Amino acid sequence: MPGDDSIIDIRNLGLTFQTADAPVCALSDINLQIGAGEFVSFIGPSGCGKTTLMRIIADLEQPTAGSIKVNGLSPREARLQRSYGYVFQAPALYAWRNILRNVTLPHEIMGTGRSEAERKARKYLDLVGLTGFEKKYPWQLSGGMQQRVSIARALSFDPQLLLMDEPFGALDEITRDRMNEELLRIWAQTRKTVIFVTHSIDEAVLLSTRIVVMSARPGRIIDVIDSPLPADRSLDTRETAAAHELAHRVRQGLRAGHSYDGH
Amino acid sequence: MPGDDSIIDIRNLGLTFQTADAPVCALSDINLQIGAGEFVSFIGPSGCGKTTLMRIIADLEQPTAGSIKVNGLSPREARLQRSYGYVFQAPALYAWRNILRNVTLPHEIMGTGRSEAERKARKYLDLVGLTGFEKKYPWQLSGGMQQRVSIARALSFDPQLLLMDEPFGALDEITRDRMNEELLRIWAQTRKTVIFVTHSIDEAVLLSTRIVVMSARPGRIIDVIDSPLPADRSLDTRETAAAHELAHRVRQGLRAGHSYDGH
Amino acid sequence: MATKRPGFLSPRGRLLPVLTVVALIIVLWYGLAICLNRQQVAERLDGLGQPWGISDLIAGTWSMDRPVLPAPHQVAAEFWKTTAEVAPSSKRSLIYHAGVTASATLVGFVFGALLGIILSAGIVHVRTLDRSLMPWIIASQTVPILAIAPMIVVVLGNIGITGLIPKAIISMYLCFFPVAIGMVKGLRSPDLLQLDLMRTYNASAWQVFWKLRVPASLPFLFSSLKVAIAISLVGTIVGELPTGASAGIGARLLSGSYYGQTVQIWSALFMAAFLGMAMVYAIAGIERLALRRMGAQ
Amino acid sequence: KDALTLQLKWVTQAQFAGYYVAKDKGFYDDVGLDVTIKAGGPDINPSQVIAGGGADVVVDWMPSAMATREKGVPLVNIAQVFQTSGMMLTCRKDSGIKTAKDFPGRTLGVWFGGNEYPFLNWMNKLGYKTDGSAGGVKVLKQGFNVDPLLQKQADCISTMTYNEYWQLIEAGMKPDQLLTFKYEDEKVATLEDGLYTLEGTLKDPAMVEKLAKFVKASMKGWEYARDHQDEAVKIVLENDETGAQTEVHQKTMMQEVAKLLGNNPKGTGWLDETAYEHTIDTLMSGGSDPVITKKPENAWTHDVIEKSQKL
Amino acid sequence: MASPVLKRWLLPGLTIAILITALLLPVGYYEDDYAFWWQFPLSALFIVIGILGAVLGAVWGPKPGPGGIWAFLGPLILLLASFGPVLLPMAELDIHLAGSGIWLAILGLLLFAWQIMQHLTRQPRSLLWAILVPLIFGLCLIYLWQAIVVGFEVPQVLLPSPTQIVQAIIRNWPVLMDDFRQTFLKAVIAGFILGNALAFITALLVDRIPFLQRGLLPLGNLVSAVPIVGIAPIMVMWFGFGWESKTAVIVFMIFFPMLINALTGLAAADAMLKDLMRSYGAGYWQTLLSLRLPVAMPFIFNALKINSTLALIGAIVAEFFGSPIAGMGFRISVEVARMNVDVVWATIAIAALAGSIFYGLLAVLERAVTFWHPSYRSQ
Ligand SMILES: Nc1ncnc2c1ncn2[C@@H]1O[C@H](COP(=O)(O)OP(=O)(O)OP(=O)(O)O)[C@@H](O)[C@H]1O
Ligand SMILES: Nc1ncnc2c1ncn2[C@@H]1O[C@H](COP(=O)(O)OP(=O)(O)OP(=O)(O)O)[C@@H](O)[C@H]1O
Ligand SMILES: Cc1ncc(C[n+]2csc(CCO)c2C)c(N)n1
Ligand SMILES: [Mg+2]
Ligand SMILES: [Mg+2]
Repeated sequence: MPGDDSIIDIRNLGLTFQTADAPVCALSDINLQIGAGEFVSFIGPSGCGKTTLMRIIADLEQPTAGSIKVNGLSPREARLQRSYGYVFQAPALYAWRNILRNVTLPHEIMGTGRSEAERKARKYLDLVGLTGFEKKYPWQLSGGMQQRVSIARALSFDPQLLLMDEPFGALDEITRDRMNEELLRIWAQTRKTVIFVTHSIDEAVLLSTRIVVMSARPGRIIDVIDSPLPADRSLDTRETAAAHELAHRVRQGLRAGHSYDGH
Repeated sequence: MPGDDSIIDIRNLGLTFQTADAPVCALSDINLQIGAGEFVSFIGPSGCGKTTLMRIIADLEQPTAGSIKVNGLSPREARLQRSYGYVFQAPALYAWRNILRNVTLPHEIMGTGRSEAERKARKYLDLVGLTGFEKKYPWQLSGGMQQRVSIARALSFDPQLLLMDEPFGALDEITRDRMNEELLRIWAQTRKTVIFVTHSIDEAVLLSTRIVVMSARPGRIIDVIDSPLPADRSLDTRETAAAHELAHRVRQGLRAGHSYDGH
Repeated sequence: MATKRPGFLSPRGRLLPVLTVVALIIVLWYGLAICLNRQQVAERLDGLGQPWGISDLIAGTWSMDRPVLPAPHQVAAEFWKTTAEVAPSSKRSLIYHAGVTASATLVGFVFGALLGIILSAGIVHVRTLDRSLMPWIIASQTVPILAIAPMIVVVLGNIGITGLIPKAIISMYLCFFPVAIGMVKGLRSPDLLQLDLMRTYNASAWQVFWKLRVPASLPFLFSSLKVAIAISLVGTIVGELPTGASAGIGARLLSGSYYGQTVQIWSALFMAAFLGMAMVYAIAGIERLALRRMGAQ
Repeated sequence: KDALTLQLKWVTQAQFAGYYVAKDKGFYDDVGLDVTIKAGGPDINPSQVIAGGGADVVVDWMPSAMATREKGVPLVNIAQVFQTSGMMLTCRKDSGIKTAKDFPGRTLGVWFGGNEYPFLNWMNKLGYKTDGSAGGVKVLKQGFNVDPLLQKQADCISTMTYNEYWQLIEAGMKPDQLLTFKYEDEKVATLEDGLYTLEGTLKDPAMVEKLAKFVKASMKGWEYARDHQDEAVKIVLENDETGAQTEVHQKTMMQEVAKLLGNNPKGTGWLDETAYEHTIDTLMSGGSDPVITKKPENAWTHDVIEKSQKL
Repeated sequence: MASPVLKRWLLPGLTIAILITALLLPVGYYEDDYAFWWQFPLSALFIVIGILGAVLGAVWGPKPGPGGIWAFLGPLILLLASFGPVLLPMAELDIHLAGSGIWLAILGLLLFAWQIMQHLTRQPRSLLWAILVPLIFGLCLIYLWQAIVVGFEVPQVLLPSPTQIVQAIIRNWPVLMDDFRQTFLKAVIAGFILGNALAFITALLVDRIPFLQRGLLPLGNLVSAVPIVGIAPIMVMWFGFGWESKTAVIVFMIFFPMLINALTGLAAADAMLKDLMRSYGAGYWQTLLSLRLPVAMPFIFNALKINSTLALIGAIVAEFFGSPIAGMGFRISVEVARMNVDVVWATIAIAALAGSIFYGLLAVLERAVTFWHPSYRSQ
């Protein structure tokens, strides 16, 4: 477990949305440290604040309580250093750019040369299985394909911190497995810090070094589970006993988290 | 297997999209009959044409080849008889209506009395675990919550034919299980015809009376599997041997379908 | 998100409906001409002291020198006479006057559109400007331009600026407004997620502007440009009124009106209308090109 | 050559023939002047132009010039081109109006924009209210043309002897269908087209010299126009940038305008002091709302025209 | 990028430096010699107050905090300081070229005002600040106008000063109100309602009937390009001199903006939302009411706002072409010719005020109706 070298350091964090009727307490009393090179998955009931927490980390939302440091800096400063690659829960593609140019967008902004940008974009589009669709526009793609474009876009510019909000939710099992493998490979190669939201316990187990289980309303962390699985993994790792046991523990936590909100 | 009483009768159906560069052949040579009261799941790689097929059934897209009959009528006529309840892949909520009024929308259109509409809306909102959010606006909800609103909306007005495009994709496992149970219960009670797209093999196995496996580019049906599982099911049905075997067969089909598009 | 244009500009199968509507309008017009001119013709016929019938009346209403409403063929004849039968460089040619008006309109439009875009960019980016400037932009448009048009012409004339510039300034004053308002809306139209994406890249305001706000605002831009160029033309013509006897469609309207030359007024009006339509279509054409390049649905 | 700018009160038409003739026939060149003639229009107020420095000399009517003078723009009349007024009120006979006594309750079209003063004085003299109250006359702000009369929207409208009256005739009305009230006859006439400049300009002897040259050439132009009307009309038409004026109309206008030049024994353009006094009296007798409240001082001078006659 | 410290102090520093420099420079020419601030101690005192204010503002201003006393104190000090240059011309100085001190002081005060506006903009949203910020901005414009007109002795007939305009408003209040009733309450309101309603109904028809869409719209473009100055005389000819002809002109003028915007709006609904309606087998009117109208609302309000200003201009302009002897357009054209330019501007000021309030009401309504639109949500 990370000590001082933690890349993300969240203390007593809370966020309450002011809405027209009653305020919504989305997050409450969150404490978490994430070390460099970790792969942390968040799992929890729908509406428990996973997206909100990610948004706070990426400086897209301001906490109303507590503090957060990214790399020792405020999220804002980290954002100014272009540390984040964010895959949103929805694809967020630009309707007036074709697929290729959607992926080269971050490169344009960060000033990568055009040919280099295109090379990388093509490489990652191929990785997500979308070669041949470079010239299409977003509305000509299926939901899963759009989400894959968004993944290629986030991976392609090699950010220090990868924030992925249910990136594989709209994919079929096989494609998803393939994506999981690629992500494992990329992570193994680069040891980027990845923060990952998923609803699939198997996926969380397969990918993570740590799994954070959350409960709903107000969103709280109810369990943080260190993965006992070896660093070197493949899809088959899921079938090991250790993995099964881990999955069981996550499921228990999830169930506990659910029981919070009286359903 | 249904004979003449089939509620949906698809013959040699095909659809090719004309795009600025090359035409995209989304569906090719689809043949399928679906009987009244069946629960048919479609499963297949991302981009294989599942959404497109659903859209054709609901008269939102016109096939370029073949024919389709719904209840012996054209999809258009069936639509005008208000036979469809469609849950889109994305939530498709109206930003200017609060949650409750998003759910009462179909009732307003079909002329249900106001109090009756609200009663139903509240009932189904409760069913999807969103009591207390009636007065919120769509952008104040998490992705999964929005999708649940959309599900409540489709269920609440009791359509003859339920078309659901990855309705539970954005939900966590527990919520998803609960939704699955509810859907099973509703289906057992009403014996509605349900057409269902999912990426989860387990989900398809649990819910369906028939599973259609598709392959990508061009989208084809490569396998239609009748479920041997009993009509009376619960979540535990997934753990039976029959279910495991069925899941295995679907997985095989899916894998075969994937191998079509040279990845 | 990108708004779909109504398909009315597509050339496909437009001729028949247009001709039908035009035919309808012409029939109505002849009828209206009878109604409006009837009284004067009847008086004149009475004055002649001979018995007259309905056909005399109708013929009379369609051939008056100074009708209340000239008949279409009279306008067409005048239009033909002043466009085809005189050299385009002659002062009696409507084409010459249209040219004078068009040049001032275009200059005013270009500067007005630029001003509108710059103002909207400022308003969207500088919050203080949004709060402080916006109400005054609106107030500026409630100043009746014709009231200050002579003052502008006079004041500028005093410092030696005459001819095209004063007119262009008036037209600019009128047309920057729809562009500014439309573009403020347009530049603010990207949804939150798209803006958030840019934020995660730490894109500069400049980059967000060019890569997100501007493309997202193009549908708004073009619809306001179409309104703006029509208004710009009106502005120029208004600017031509106080300068009185100079050239341009406005001067033509004025003198026609002053001497009761109804037929001349109507043909000048038609010229103005054709000019305006040509300009609106030019913008619609550019819009189509631009939106196609952006892969619109 | 010395440059000089003249601002007209209205659009290019035979009303201003003298200046165009002088320019075209080279009379201005002869006296060493380079004159720019700026046409006016409905919203060009010559006094405002001269106050802003946009012209050296303007053609204006005395009521508005004197009103402007009270507003602090020190206009001075240096020549009075039209000796008599051409303004009248023209009524339809079929409206039933026979004399001025029939006006109450009628709708009368009036030009505003500085041209309404003589009318208001007249009504004041007759004791008719113009503010729309009962027992008074109903006043319309008459626009550019004679349509209100043609379409019976008004019972009477303002016309000029040289212009609108003939437009009515051209529009098909017969003279015997019309009844005219000349302001001259009603004794409420005021002086019309005259040349005005700023007091400050006259303090400079060199400028006075220049103006004298200008007046000389202009009067020569007027006399030429009076004597060669067809040629003058042609010149006017050539100078009309709108290309909308018709020859027929301008010829009639030229004829009528020539009459207004009068034949003052002291020469064309000489301001007659009694006519001036009469105008001022009329303007000051405006009842509750006189055009000017105090007698103007030094509002005219004969210096320039005298000098011009000595050149 | 500039360091934050530089960024923080640049503007305040500049302001203070300019104001102090201004104090050392001559303020005008008096009896053949330069005059300086210290010869006018009262004016100088006000400027010194301004400098102190700018210093205080530099220290307190940027500090966050709801309201903050600086939000109230700042405008107050600004108001006081602005008296400095205003008092000077009363001493019958010749300012316009010699008064570099006065012009520099005005520049400094404007910069100071900008900072106060910036500070107020950062305050939490409330009606007070929403009004105060544009108010200060407007006062600055008016102040500058006054300074230039007085300082450069611009003749009243070209451009009266704001104080003269205010005097004219007070002097002519009853007349101006009559004009307002005639033009705004009769012609503008009627024309605005009628024109927008007609255009909207036409948009519905055109949207509904493809034949019209193809037949009428190209002609709509044609008609829209007809200038009002051509239409106005004709309308006066047809509808008489009263307000009815003005209403007709307004209808004509605002028709096109509403038509185009309404059509764009009606076509703007998201494809998936339209599909949802289709899947319910919703009829035309149901889709219209539940989906297309709400989506069209931002566009419709866009047109309404543009039209609110066009309507006023249209009515005023139309009155130039014939009117009874009341009305704002009548007043303007008549008083221009009478060289009562102050009355002209008084009328313009009233027109601008009425138009702005009209627009403001529409904006408030828009916010209430289209609260869900991202352009409001983001703030
Ligand atoms: N802009 C907002 N205004 C008000 N409430 C909000 C807003 N955004 C989110 N919320 C509320 O905050 C809570 C957490 O939302 P969040 O999107 O973080 O959930 P999540 O864990 O990502 O859920 P899911 O798995 O469904 O995406 C929800 O109850 C939601 O209603
Ligand atoms: N409007 C369109 N124009 C052109 N091509 C389209 C269009 N809509 C879909 N397609 C293409 O049709 C194919 C099938 O798309 P569809 O949305 O039906 O896939 P899907 O099976 O629903 O995939 P997913 O599971 O990712 O949602 C894809 O290759 C897509 O690119
Ligand atoms: C709007 C308008 N105002 C005044 C007149 C009156 N008028 C007739 S001739 C002439 C020129 C001056 O000598 C003038 C002012 C008009 N016809 N139209
Ligand atoms: Mg989420
Ligand atoms: Mg799909």
